[in-house]
Formats: sequence, C-alpha cells, structure tokens
Amino acid sequence: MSSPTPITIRVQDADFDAAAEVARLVAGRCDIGGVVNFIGYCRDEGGTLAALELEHYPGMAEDELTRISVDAAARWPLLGLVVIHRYGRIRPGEQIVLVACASANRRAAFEAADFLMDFLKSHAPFWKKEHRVDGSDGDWVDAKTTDAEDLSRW
Amino acid sequence: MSSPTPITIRVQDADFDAAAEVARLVAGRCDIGGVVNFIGYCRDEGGTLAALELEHYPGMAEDELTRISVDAAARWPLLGLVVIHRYGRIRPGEQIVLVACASANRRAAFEAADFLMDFLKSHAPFWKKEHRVDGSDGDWVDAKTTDAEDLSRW
Amino acid sequence: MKVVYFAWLRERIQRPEEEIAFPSSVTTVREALTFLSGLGENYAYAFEKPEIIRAALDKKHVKPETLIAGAREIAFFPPMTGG
Amino acid sequence: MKVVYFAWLRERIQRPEEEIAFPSSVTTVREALTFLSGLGENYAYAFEKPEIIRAALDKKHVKPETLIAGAREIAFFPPMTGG
Repeated sequence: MSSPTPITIRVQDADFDAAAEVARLVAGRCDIGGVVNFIGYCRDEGGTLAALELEHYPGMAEDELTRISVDAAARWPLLGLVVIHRYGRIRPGEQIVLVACASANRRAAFEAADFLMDFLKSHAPFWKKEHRVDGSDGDWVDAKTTDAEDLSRW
Repeated sequence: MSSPTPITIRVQDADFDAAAEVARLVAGRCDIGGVVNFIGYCRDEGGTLAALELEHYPGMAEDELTRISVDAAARWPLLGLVVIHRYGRIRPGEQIVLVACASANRRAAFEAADFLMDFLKSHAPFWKKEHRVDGSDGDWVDAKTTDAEDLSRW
Repeated sequence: MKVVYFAWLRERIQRPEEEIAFPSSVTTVREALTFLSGLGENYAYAFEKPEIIRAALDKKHVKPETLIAGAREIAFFPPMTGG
Repeated sequence: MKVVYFAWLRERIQRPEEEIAFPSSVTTVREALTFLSGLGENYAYAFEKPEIIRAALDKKHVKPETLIAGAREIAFFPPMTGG
C-alpha cells in the first residue's frame, strides 16, 4: 500500500446516511472490488424498549475508533474505511452505528468490517441504558460474554 | 423462526440502489439489530479494463440464487435477505452484485452475507469476459482456486 | 434434446444452443459431452478439457454420471465467475 | 487530578466528574480506585466490584497497575457496550 487508507471517523448525535458514506468511499475510484457495510440498529426487545440512551466519553470515543481503524487498515489492504457511532437517545428502528470497508478484495473487506465491529463493541467508550415502554428506567446494558469470545478470534 | 425469511432475488441488466434495498429490509421493523450489505464493483485492473461483459444462464441464475438464499436462511436466523446480480456490459466503478442480510444478531448477518458471496461466486451461472482499453477482447475470467478454498470454510 | 452453451464454450462451438438427437448409447452427462466433442473441430476444441466443464440438466447442476433421460435441456459451461 | 465517571458509575457516585487531590501514597490506577471507594457510601457502592471496572488515563485505556503520575485526567467506567 503506497498511499494511506482514507479513514473517516464520526461520533455524533445526528443520524447518518450510510449510502452517502459508501458513495463517498467509491467516488471516482476504479480499484475497489467490494464494500462491506454494517449498520447496527436499535431493537425494541419484543416491544418493551422505548429508547436507548447512548452515553460516550467525548474525545476518547473518537480516539479509540481512530485507533481501531488504523489497526484494521494495517492488517487488511483497505482502500477506504468509515466508522460512525451515534450517541444520545435512539429509538427502536433507528440506526446506531455504521462500519464500511472498501477493498480490492472481498475477503479483506468482510474481515475488516467484522473485526472493527468486534473491537468497537469492547474498546470504544460507549454505554447503553434502556428506557422501557412502561416509563421505568431500565438497566444499563451488560457487556456480553460473547464479546470477549468474538475478540479472541482475531 | 415462526415466519419465513423474506427473500428478494433479482437478476437484471439495470443498476440497483443498495440503500433502497436496505431501507426496504428494515422498513417498519424493530427486531433487526444489524444489516450487513456487500456491494461488488467492477475494477479497471490497473487501467487496462474498459468493461466486463457479464453472461448468465437465464432462469438458472435466478433459481440458483434462490436456492443459495433459502439455504442461508435455514442456516442463520435471518430477518430478511436480498441478492441482486447484474448481467450485460458493466464498466469500471459500476456495481455488479448486492447481498444484504438482516438479523437480530450481528454475527449471523456477517456470516450469512459472507456465505452467500462464496456460494454465489461458484454456483450461480454467471461468467465474466474482459474487454480491454486497447480495443481487444480480453479473456474470460478464470475461476479462482481461492473460490474453492472459500467454500471449504462452510 | 436442447443443448445450450455458455461463455467460451459458446464461443468455441460458435452457437448458443442447438437441438441434438443423442443416440440411445448416450445415457449420462459425461457420455453426452463425449458425443458432442466428436461432432467437429470446434466441439473438440470446446471440450478439450472435459474435467473442467460443468453441466446442468433442466437448469440444475449435475455430475458427469447423472442420467440424462427425461431432461428437456442440457447445458455445458466453464466454471462460474459471478459475484 | 480530574476524575470522570460514566454510565452506572456516574449514577452511583452522583456526579460526572470532580477534582481529587490523591495522597502521595496513591501511585497506581488500582490504588486510585481503592482510595475513591473509601470516600463514602455512594463511592463504595460504585466500586463494589472493582474487578469489572475499567479505567483510562488521559483518554487511553490503562491497566490497574499503570502509574497515574503525570496524567491530567483519570476515568472510571463499566465494561463498554457500544456498537
């Protein structure tokens, strides 16, 4: 890789446009063979959840997403990479997170996107609190034990 | 899974709108936790390629994409699945193929999309011919030996 | 039986499809391929590496030993390169 | 030193951040946590399971044995649940 991978990181309360991000990744390029794009959504947990409150550590969130992205770009031959993570109140059906990876090679794009999501979940300083439909504050979401298992794959 | 996975298969010469397909997958639903979306593009192969000619076996192409998709929906708890494959003349930078998988669960969506691309490449009756910038007909693209290795993962 | 060809098989045989009356001695896909490869130089060229040729009966993938009886359409093509 | 808390740690301690003058005997992240957990019931409750608490010094993940000298900001938080 002679040129560094273009990396876009954004931490924002506003929603994002995944298609516009992918369009920007591939704009004017003819060396990209594939883009893998993951969008994470807020679920309603069987109708019990009114919203998630996403708390983050300003500054560190951007730094960690950048660090994880630079790591991914060093491990796979990526031609572009976007990570966007929202904070604030997010309702069921809304978008929470976007990871998009472009590469000449399909497998690299899949692996890098998968890796980014695994590391983001356990390293980026975000925390989810549940607000229930019945008006009560739900619990803070617990880190899943599968997150650690996911990490051990890399 | 009480309801069958909604599956959309299209084989077409026209371009597609990946964002519209993802929007349709998630529309009105609050049980989807993630969508993995792969877009394959035509590369210019270092500036030597003018276009790819995508030949397909009408009828069998749709049947095979459907069969592979039903297989994926049986193996992973998917909440929606889209496969679109173009045929005809496709120029560098243009989209060739879309696979999108929705699931409550991130890992299922990643694995199913990866599986679909692996099986699609070696089982769906499409063939690529290269048209070179210098005006000559290039060769038919050879099946990669890595395609068989990719399949052995499943 | 309708026989269809794709990609460089179609180019070498110089036609996309044709009607072939296989003799009764031809019972399997492999035998059909061998029969076709004897129809002329272009066929011999198309089928010169039979081990890499794939086949479908009525638009379903089949193995060389599959019986062709009852099928309406047989297709021969190189390994697929979609995606 | 500026100390910041997130998620249920912030809720239990009932403040998002504060200025703490650690005594000179507090040299590591673990010692800082132990010191804080002695500041009152709300702190004791927040840090009741120290083994699950994560920490950052100047917005970088650190281990319990990391020295805090020179840092401007120390953060304590539960395991992260983004994504």
